[in-house]
Amino acid sequence: MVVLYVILAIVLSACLTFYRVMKGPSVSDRIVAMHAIGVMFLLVLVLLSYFFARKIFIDVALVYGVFLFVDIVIMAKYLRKPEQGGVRD
Amino acid sequence: MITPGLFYLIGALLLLLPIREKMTYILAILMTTAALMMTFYLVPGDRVQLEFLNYTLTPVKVDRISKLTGLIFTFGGLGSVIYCFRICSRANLRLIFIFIGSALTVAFSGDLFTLYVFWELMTISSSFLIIMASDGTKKTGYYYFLIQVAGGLSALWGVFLQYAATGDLALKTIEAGIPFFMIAVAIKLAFVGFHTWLPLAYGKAPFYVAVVLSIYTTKVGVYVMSRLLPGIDILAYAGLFSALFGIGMALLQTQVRRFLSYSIIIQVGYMIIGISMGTVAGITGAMFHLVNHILYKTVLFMAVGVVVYTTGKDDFENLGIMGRKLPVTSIATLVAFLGIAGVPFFNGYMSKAIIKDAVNEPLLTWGLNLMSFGTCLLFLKFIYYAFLKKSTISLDKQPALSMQVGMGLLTVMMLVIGIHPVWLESVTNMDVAIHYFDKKHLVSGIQPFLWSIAIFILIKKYVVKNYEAPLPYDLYRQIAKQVVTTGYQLSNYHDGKLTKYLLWTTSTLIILLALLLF
Amino acid sequence: MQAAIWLIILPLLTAFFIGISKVFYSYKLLFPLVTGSAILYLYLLISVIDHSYPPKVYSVGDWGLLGINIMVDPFSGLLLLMIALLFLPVIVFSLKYITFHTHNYFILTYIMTAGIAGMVLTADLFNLYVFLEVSSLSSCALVALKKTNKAIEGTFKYLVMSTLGSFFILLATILTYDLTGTLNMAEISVAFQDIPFQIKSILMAFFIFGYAIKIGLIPLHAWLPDSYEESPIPYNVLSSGLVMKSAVYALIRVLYILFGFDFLDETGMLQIGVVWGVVTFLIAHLLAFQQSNVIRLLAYSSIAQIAYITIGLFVGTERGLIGGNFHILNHAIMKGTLFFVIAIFHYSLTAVDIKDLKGLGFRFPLLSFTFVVASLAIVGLPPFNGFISKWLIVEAALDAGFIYAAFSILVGTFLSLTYYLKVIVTLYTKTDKTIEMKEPGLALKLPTIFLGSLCIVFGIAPSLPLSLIDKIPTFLLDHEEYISILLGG
Amino acid sequence: MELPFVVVTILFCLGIYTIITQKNLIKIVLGFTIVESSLILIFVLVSYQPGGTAPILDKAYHLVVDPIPQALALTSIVIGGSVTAVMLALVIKIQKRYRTLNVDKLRKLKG
Amino acid sequence: MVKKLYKLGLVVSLGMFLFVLFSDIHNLDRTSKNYLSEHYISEGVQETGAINLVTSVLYDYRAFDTLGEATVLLTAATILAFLVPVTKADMLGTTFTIIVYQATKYLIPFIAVLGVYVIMFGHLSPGGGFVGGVVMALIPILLSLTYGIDFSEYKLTPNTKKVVEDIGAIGFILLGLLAVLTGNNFLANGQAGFPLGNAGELISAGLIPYLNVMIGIKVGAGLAIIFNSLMKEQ
Amino acid sequence: MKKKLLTFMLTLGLWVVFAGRMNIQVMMFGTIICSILSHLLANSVFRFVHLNGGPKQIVIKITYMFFVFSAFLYDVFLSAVKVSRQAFAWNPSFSPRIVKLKTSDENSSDIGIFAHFLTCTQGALALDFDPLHKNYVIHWIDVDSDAEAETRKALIRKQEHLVAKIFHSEG
Amino acid sequence: MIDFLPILRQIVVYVFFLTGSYFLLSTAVGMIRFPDLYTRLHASAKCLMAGGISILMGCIVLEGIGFVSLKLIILLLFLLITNPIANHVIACLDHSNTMTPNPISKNRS
Repeated sequence: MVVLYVILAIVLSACLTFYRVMKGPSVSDRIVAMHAIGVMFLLVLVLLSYFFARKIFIDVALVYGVFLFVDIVIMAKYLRKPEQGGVRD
Repeated sequence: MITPGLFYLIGALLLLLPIREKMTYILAILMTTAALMMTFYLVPGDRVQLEFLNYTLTPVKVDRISKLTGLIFTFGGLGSVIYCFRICSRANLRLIFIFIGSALTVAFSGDLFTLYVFWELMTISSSFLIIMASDGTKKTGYYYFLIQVAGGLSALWGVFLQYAATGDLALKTIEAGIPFFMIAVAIKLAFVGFHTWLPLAYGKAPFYVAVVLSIYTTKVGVYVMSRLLPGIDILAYAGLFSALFGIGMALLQTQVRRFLSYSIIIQVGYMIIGISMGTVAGITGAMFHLVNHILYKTVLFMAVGVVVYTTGKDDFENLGIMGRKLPVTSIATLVAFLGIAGVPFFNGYMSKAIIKDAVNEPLLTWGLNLMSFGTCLLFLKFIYYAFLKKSTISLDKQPALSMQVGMGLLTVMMLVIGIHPVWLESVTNMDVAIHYFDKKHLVSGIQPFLWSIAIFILIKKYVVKNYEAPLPYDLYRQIAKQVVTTGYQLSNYHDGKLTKYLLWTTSTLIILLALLLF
Repeated sequence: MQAAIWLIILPLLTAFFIGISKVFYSYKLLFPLVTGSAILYLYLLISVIDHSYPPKVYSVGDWGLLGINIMVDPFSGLLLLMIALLFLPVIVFSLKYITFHTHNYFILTYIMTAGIAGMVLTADLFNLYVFLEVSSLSSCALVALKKTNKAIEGTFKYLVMSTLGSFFILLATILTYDLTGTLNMAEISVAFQDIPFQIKSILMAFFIFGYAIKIGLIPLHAWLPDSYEESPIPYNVLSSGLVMKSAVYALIRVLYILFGFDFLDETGMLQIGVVWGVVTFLIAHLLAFQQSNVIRLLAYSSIAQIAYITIGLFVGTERGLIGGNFHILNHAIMKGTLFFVIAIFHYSLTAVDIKDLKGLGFRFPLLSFTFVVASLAIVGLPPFNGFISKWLIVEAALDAGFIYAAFSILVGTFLSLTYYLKVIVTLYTKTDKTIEMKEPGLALKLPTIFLGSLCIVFGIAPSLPLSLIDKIPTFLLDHEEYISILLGG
Repeated sequence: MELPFVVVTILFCLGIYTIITQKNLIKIVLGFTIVESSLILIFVLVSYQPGGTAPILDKAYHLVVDPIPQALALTSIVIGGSVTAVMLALVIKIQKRYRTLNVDKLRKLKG
Repeated sequence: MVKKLYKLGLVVSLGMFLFVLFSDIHNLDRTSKNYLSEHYISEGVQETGAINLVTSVLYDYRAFDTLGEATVLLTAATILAFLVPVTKADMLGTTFTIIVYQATKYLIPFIAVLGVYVIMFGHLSPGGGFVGGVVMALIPILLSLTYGIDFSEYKLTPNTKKVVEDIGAIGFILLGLLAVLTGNNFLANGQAGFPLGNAGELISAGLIPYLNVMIGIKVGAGLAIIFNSLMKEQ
Repeated sequence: MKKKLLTFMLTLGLWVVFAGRMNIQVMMFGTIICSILSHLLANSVFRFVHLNGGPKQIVIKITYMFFVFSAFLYDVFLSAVKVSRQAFAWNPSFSPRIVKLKTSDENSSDIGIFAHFLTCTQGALALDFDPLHKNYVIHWIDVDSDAEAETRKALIRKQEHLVAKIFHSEG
Repeated sequence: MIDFLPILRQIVVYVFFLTGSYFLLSTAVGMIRFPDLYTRLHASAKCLMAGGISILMGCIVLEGIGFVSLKLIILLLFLLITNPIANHVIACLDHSNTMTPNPISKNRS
């Protein structure tokens, strides 16, 4: 049951990281934190596949990883500071 | 066996064909004559039944009253169509055909459904006659249409109530929803209070339209009233009141056609009184009066039409041309005047006598006398302007031959009926058992006429004076204004704000949930 | 019954092929593809309508009750009849009328038709939602086709409102599945008999709310005139004729089949429906009188007519259902004619305001006559078709004891005359202005006159459509028979 | 089992509240996505069974969750996504034409 | 203020109704109602040949829904395609450095293979046409994001995407019509005699993989059109 | 052709790994799909990669890449430990600075790859790249003095040469 | 010897998981405690990466030799490629923003 504890640890760190998402003074901070959380949940997905003994979760993790990356790229492309014509935070 | 109205409707369809002008006249005369012949040979008691939706309808049902009405309608149709086919456009002729055809169908209808359908068809066709005539009549047509449809809808509601109460659509004395039928008939009859459309429509519309309308619109109302609402006492007094009101209003008019239209209100008063008696004699008198009234009022309208046609206006002053330049018209006018005044040996005398006989209440008898007297007085004014007063109006153009032929046809008919009134009875097998030309009737018939001449000479300057037409207070317009204002406010709520709309939506959801749950 | 599934596939296939032909053959293939498919579609429709009684079930994918079923019964037959009457005229009309984004217009029109056919035919609750979305999204797209400011704004309002409605329909659908464990309407209906009153009534409220938005009952109507105003007018024919009607269809299907007539009676939904209808058409008539834009006027009139239909369908008697269904058909025809005539005026001299129509009655005598006929029919004057259906509705309302509703319908008739007459009078007002105009060809006139003549034909011989409509109430008032057929097939 | 329903209810109402109170067009669209996601959550809740596993039967499982709501959820996700995309496109168009994102400025159509 | 309170009240009462509904549903004791899902779970693999029951529901039992859903997506793509202006205007955004370009370039084969895998193994693993299509759509999306719209539309012209989307939709219908050719109902799979194969193998489950492919390319092209159209707006 | 073959091998490998099984069906489909993919993608993916040299060199290169990769992993851990020490320290002392670093790499693939190395190791972070002057903008988290910065830079140069060898034929 | 191998594997797995958890936790702490964006990016880039690698390695060891491990390796490679890029993209965004001289923004912030 080591997997469960690891999952719990990761979830704990994700929760801690969420603080930065809530507080983050700038958009970039939030994006970084979100990305970190995303990666953590990706790892959780991988670990869950062992916890439930279902290998299909790894496929999910792969697709999720791709989406995570594209999300970050999209956010980075379009979130700018207000004075540069971006959307206000 | 078909209803004679079908001839007219088919005629209207045939007029759609691209045929030459002359063919049109032949067609028109052919169809109208055929309808007249058809009506003449109809046998009372015939009926046609038809399955429609899940009712059994009787679109054609002949009895004596309807035959009489049908005869005069077809005859008036013949006269008026001949009168106007030269001067109106093809489209208008078509509408006139539809109008006459539906009026005839109403006269022969044996159930409420057919009656309503063709009643509305009359409304539609006549409204379009008015609307399409010229730019000045748009508002009149609008008003006319709305009022007539209101009447029609009232009748429809009455029909529904009647159907719900009896489960039957047969045309018989109404048992349920009487007030609604009353309103419907009252609007058609131009009862006082519901009369606002009449002077407007007849005064503004082109003269040939007024001629056609004057034959059918109110008369169909009378016919339907005799069918559905006979013998309601209170209506007699209402009719009397309506007639007296008509006299008063007619005196104030400066336009001949408005004047004539108010006089229709007076004449309709006779018929209402006759029908309201509820006796056979009363109804028969009313129907005979309907016949006579159609004849002379149509002739009068036609005469005025000729004046309008030749001079362009229909002020009283313009009537002066009649006595000098238009001999046929003059004769016809004189005959019609004597008829409407109820002078013996002219047609109006006969029916007035019957109605007077049928009435047995002193108040109403006096009222009838007063009405006769008033009518004479009014038409003396007409005669005065037409023949006695000097005038300098000149003739623009000669009246068309067809107009004079149509007018002459009706005048001859008037003379025939006036001299030999029993003929009318024998044609329709309606025996009234009355001696027209005995002393009592002659005296009572001639009396108001003579009195009125005397009075007219006395108070001539008040009668022939040109009054300022009083500003009519129209309740319906006020109501309409209120409704439109409400609509405007409602429309202002739709100011394009999506948030508002969404709020309405959500509120509706909550209300719906609450209603369904509790 | 193989033809029934083709009713949905054929428009889709046509739409997709138009999409391909747009890229490779630009305009060459458009005309044969569109008209050929429309004619074929007409043939299919007629053959399906012909076999709509007794009802037949077609199982997509041969799964029986496990999968999705398609069912043709007289009620859907009526809607299919409407598609048959409207679709080919609209296509013929649009080929001449639409000059911009032609391909997109036809793609979306065909998809919309497929969606409507799907909604009409399906006997599966979720499938109904899917096809509802297909039809409403494509109709949104058609609204935006002109890309003017007003069009975009109207589309946005339409989309927001209709999506809000869809959410509630979806919510109710999910919960229905949760409660019954199936999506087949017949099985749901059987399973619903054990569900407590409270749950059922809340679900019903959601369904009604969702569909009422698409129908446009006041006060959920606000999107409707906005979306009509700037959309291509031939689309409005389909929109008022089919899109709104399919929502009515779905609502009635859901209420009468899923919940059953007894439940409607028990909750008082019938009363609510009738009162709602009365309020709707009275207000809609008042609003319509205020409009200066003919299309908006017609849109408000559509709302009012839909309210008549609602009353007819919620009266809850056989006659009421017949009247309501007949009015569904009639309204489609009449409103189609009116929109066509306005479209021709718009095509010839870009006239959409009432004051622009001045004097057109003398320029286009036949078209104006058609307009007059259709407007008198929609007002409900005899001897046109609108009168017959209103007669039936009023009679049914009176029979069932909704005296106020019956009386209000007559009042509404009067009110509707006020504004239609306004337009007609303007049409026949002479004007001195010389107007430059394009001559409308036969392709524009023919559909208009066809629909206009139907107004008269159905008024004089109402037994033609009524022979189909008479069979509808059997399957709605008593849903047992429908259920047994669906379960058995 | 009560708690998820409370969450879903709150989410749903939050979405509706966003839709009816916000003036910013984009926020309205966001409200729609919130409602959408709450509906998907309901799908998930409907299909959920305690102890069930995903309905991919590569070997025999004791308890499998209901696959139908999942399929339906997929369908409704796609539909919702399409609707959102169209809405956003319209918002962009509106922003370009009207130079504002305020709903109440969209008042060319009224009456 | 009153208005705001009113709105709040509306929403709260809606929430109350919803809560009442949910708690009612929850308190309802349901006894063996879900025969449909039980049947799917117990018989689905034999009947459709697909291990992934969601796929078997989506592409076999309720494939008709999928058709409608694909149509919705196509409609959305069509709308967005005609809503965009004729002149292309790239939405102002951060331009990336060469580092991102390189990484994107190397990711493309990976994403492509992943997408194909998800599509092709839709009946064996989680995923299927829709997810796979979305993954495939990421390729043009990434291209547009990093290299710009012009490059992306040079590589894959909108017309190409449109045609691919239409072909996907048509292919779906034609595959459904294959069953009609054999005399069965539309979209029939096992019943129409298509070989279901052994559950768990790549070539199994009759038509399902091919339907998956069709939906996959349709969704991919559709999403790419939608995304590019949204990006083109300015 | 070589590029296509390389892409084909790569994608086929990926496909097989994804499929999670090796049988005739998978291989057949994989061949079809991967040949299509490689046909479509090869030229755009490996545009700037020079592939000259025989199979032997390729084998050598792969081994080399493996070593670089292991070193890279080791570096990642090393720098992660450093950063995590900062994170858990009571009084974390930062001396961040932004430095420009000129690179000698011509190949854009090298530049891309090296940015990864920068970001993942040595407490550095590739902030930006100036394509005109071929300057990386680097952020360091704990550099106290200029001298240390210079030593760090020297270290980075070393790594840069390591990376540059991957895509060059010298091996 | 035969018993030793699974135990060794178990130990390796434990070690990997432990280090992974540690790094991930340090990422979270770093995220919270670090003063500015760039330092946080360091945490995100290095600690997260190390944590991810550790856990995935642990999983690979736990799985043993097979296709699933290959899949995990590919996932690992993917993370290795994308994570630095993601960080770089964010940093680049912020860097180019701050480099543009804009006194008004400074006053505002």
